Amino acid sequence: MKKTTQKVLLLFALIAVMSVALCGCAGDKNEAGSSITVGIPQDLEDSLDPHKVAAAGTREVLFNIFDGLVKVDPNGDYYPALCSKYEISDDALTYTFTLRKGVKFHDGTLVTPEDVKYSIDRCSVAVGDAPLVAAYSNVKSTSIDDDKFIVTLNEPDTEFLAYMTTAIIPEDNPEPDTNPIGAGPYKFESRSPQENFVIKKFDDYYDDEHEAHIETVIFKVVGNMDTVAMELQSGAIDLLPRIPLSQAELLDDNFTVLEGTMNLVQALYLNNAFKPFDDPRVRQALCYAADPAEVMQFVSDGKGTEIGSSVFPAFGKYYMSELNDTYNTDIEKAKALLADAGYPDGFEFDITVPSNYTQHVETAQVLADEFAKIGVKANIKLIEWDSWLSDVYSKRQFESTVIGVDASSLTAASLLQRFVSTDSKNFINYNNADYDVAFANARAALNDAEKTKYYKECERILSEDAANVYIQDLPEFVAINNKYTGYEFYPLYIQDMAKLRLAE
Amino acid sequence: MKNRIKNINFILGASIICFMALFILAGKILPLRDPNAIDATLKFAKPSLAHPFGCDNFGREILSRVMQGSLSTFLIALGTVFIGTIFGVIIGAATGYFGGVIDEILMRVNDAIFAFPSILLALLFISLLGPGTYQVVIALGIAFVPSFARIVRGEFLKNRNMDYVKCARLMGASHLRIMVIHILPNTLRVLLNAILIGFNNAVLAEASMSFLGIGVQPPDPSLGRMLSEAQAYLFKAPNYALFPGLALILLVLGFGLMSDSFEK
Amino acid sequence: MKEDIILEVQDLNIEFHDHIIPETVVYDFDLELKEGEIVGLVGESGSGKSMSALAIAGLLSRKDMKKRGHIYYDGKDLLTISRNELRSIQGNDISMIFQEPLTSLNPVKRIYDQVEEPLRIHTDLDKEQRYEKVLKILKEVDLRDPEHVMKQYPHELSGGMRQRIMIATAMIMEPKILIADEPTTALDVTIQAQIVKLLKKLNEQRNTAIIFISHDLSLVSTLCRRVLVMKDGYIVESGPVKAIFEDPKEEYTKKLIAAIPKIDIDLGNGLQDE
Amino acid sequence: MRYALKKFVTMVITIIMVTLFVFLAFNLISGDPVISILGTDATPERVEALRRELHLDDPVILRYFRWFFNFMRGDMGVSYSYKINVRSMILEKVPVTATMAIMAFFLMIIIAIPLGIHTSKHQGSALDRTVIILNQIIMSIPPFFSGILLTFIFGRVLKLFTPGGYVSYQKDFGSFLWYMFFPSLAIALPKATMAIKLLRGSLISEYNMDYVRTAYSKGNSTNGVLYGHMLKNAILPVITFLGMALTDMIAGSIIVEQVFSIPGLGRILLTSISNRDYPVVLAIIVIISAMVLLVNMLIDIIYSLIDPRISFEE
Repeated sequence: MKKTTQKVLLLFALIAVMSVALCGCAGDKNEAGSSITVGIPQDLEDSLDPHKVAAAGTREVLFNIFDGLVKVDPNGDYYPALCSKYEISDDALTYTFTLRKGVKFHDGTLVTPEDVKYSIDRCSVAVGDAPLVAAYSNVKSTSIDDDKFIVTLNEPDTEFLAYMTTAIIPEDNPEPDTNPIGAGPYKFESRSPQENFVIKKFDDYYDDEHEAHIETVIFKVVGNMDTVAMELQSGAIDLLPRIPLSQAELLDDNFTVLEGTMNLVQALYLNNAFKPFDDPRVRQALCYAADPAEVMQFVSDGKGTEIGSSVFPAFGKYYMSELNDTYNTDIEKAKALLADAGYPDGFEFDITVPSNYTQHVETAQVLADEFAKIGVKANIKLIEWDSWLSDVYSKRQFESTVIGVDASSLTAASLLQRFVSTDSKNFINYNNADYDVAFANARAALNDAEKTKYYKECERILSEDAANVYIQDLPEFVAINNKYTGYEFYPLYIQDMAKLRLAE
Repeated sequence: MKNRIKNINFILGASIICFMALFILAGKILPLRDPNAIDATLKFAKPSLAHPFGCDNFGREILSRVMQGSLSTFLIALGTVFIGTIFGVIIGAATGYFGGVIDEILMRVNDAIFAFPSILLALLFISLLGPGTYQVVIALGIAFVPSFARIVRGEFLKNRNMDYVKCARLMGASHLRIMVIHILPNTLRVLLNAILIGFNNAVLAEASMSFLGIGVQPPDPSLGRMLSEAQAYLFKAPNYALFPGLALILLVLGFGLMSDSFEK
Repeated sequence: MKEDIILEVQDLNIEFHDHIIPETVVYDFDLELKEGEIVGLVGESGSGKSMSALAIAGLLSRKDMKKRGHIYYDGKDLLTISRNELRSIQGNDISMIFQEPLTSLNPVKRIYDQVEEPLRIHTDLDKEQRYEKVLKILKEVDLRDPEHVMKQYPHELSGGMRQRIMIATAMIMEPKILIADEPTTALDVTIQAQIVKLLKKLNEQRNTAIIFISHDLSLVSTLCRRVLVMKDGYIVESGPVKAIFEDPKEEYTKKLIAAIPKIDIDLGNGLQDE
Repeated sequence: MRYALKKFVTMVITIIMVTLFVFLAFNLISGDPVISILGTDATPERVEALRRELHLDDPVILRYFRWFFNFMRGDMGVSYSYKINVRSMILEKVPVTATMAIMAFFLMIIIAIPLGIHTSKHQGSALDRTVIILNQIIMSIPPFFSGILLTFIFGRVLKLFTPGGYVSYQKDFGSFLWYMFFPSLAIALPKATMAIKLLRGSLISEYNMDYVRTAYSKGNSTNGVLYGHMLKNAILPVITFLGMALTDMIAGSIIVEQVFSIPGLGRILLTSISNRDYPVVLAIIVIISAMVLLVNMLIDIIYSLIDPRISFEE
């Protein structure tokens, strides 16, 4: 009896050791042609239909698969893509696009004007009483004239070109949600939930100038961003956008860490309908108490760019750096403002923060410490991202929150429309008559100078009225293995893989 | 031979727990920096005389945070075990003693909670009552009920048809009286052991919860939260992970050795 | 050693060491056992009778038990020979049965495996031969339907049957000496009589010497030819059964005999247990 | 056979109860799946349209039964966020978590049994002391932290595996097993230490049982008694512990999958919970609780096979 049990145990040990030794080396990458593994913090838990995409993380990857009539370049200008050229009528009501010939979709079929009309109508024709893409409610009609595609608007809009980057997709794609077919430099290869998302170079891409160079791009979902340095060093990841600073500092010299901006407005957003934030003096007191420089010192090692209103530097002509000095830190003034607003010994409020954004959680902690100096007690409440979306963003059941708001398109409107009192996305319940007037003027203005003047006026109101406690546009660090080069920063949520090349 | 090891464990365990108790108390008495006070100049200060454990990425004093953290982790574990034991005993006693239909139903509920991922339970409470320490205690407490109930049920089943129980019933003692006065004291030893082991698991569960961002809200420290925050700076400031880890290990080691010595 | 003496114990002393202060349990214990002889070892519990029996059977762990004196069996001193040599004797030449039939059998192993075990240790008989031997011994201990009993587990048998299994296991190798440590104490009276009768039968058939340990004098008087009376580790009196019972010399032995309740057991009718 | 049937029925009831719990839980949890599908710039009208389409406004009980009947027909529905058929998505991931659980289970046995036996045989020896102390320390390290330490030691220092270099089992089974060895070790270690302590304790208490003395009296060697007699009795409490340990390991795997970036069921469960992706969460929970209950049933059967005193109709 005793011999058999010992033998059994020995057998176990043998099997384990054999199976472990058998597979010895870790599999090395030997796919045909060049390939690169790009780390992404979250999987594309989203539909792959370009017109229904919800998360910014999905949009930045699908940029490589779909091309629109026009496409944006790294410094925010538009160049003709599926259209060879475009004209905007003087009254900014009609946009005419001359379609390029011989452009192919990933499934080999030709891009026809009907596909273009189908894609644009799909976004603009109202379902229920609102179109798929909000901005398209201004589209009156679309029509095809031989190889020309004409879009006519209800009201004049000089900035409408920005919305013409919408993806053009084939009309007859049976499963747009799961099998994306577009006309971009890369085509969809495969996807495995929570593991990876693979795209391959589209060989007969129409635009040689913006053609892809690297054969295969594997978007790998990173499990734990706080220890990602190990995965980079081990070669499991070659390129990692938005790498936390703590991990970037650990990388050795076969990595380069590029620095850009996250292109979002990070601020302590105050629910203006919640007492005491309905009183501008209380909001201004918080602005005086807050010190963006100290926040940047802790959260991003002093590398962020301070902002004074709801526009970040990538918006060039609209960005007003002078607004940063509206509220230079002044504890006494803050206390005074609080006193005459009826809160001599401060008050208590909650800062609700989505738990998955470490920088926002850290910012909240620094702000809480700063507010303590003027007797204001800020309790930090971490909640899940989905709860934040529904409770804070849509139901507006919150007192204050730290979040970064990005722009869906390169139009100033996409950042400022949110503060119009009647706008559906006005989650801070901001209500200022002058602001509504200024914004309306800006929308109506035809010439660029006038439009910029009114948009700047909106920004000034937000700043002086202390709609929110503005902090920074967070820095973005990108770690890239020196085997690769060519990474470019974009003003919007875009990861352009076509620009990447193998370094010689 | 055997009981010599036993009381060494007991002494060792007890001394570690006293040390930790003193350590936590010191946090309250000594004039230390407020655990949440931020200071840019002290960012990642190395352990020195002025800052025995060094400072974290916010320049906060790790020493006072570990003290405060140990206290909150200890209280959470205590609360969890308390809830787990109370309901565990009630369910365990009822099912073990009466058996029959009650046993069947409660056991199924028990299995259901057992198979139910505790993370989802924690999320449920967080969204119901808002994030915070108490919600974690309730969530973990309920997640711990099944294991206690199972142990108590086993003991009650064993004792139920023992002779002394039959005699007590002969004497006309009510079921409740028998359960509380007769059977319960007999299960105390096993229960005590389960409590100690439960305590360790509670401390570890709290650490995992903090890793997922549920539980003690920042900037207040808990050992679990500090560990999960420290993993990003593992190489740059190993002391940030070392001291909370050490405190966690000592806390669990103390109770582990104690439970060892209670082993029958 | 004289020719028909098979076991000689010379002033055996046993000292316990696992407590802080060492405690002596048996003082200069002497015994000479002839072949086929049945010796009774009598005394209250804690008088050291079990300890000396365990020492003879080699079951006292050598670490925390200091033993002085000698136990000569077949020319070898059991206290000093190597463990392997001792093991070849245990269960083969000297075997033992215990008081608690309930816990003395391994609860998770079948009866057949437990009875067959000495054969597997001490002999190299093949499976069939072993099966035959087990069947034979089980019949000898008056067990009904041995084939069925073999497949059963200890908890499925009565106390009496289990004791018979113990005896079968001990006797399967036809040992020269069988040490019985209060084998009947845990059984009720009728079964006790059957077990004693069985031991007597085995002694006569196989000429196995028996050291019968008990605190029940009436049993000892019916079974043993010679008796040693022990008190607090010392042998206070020893001699033929009749002499000890008719005119006990020591005060302590008198008190013991006076305490025997008067029941006369009729050994004749060989009642089978239910 | 009647026993197996009864056990199966209780298992189904328990799973139904678990899924009911989850349904109720999701109903109370804040966060709305529609918003996480449509995103922040969805207009209220489209939100309403999708709510009706997904029948989210029906009473909970009705939704539950609809889900239950579909589930019974094998239709696990479509994932709200991935828009992929849930069944294919999950069945592809089950082997990942299963391999980890099984590997951890065997690792635990390979580590615990020899060490448990050895330390019980040589009580108080240097090895025994170190194992006890090591046990306590390893038991007190949270799984995510032991994961990180293991990644650092085996990954960066010893370069035995590439941290984060998970290879899917479809592509290269060898390196998949190789990579999975380390997270399994991270889960198995704390449980193995517990098993060592348990086995050692129960072996020591078996020493002074009467049948051990009988075994010795038959001439068995110490090893003979240990392996032949005592191990079978001493292993019983360890087996019940193994059942519970496996459930903890599956929970632990959720955390370790995060640390070793392994796309197993745990990761999908976590992300689906935060996306309020009901069909995926429910499917995974059914699979995990089924796995857990099945194993417990298996453990009961093994237990009654070893210990004859426990009859089947217990």
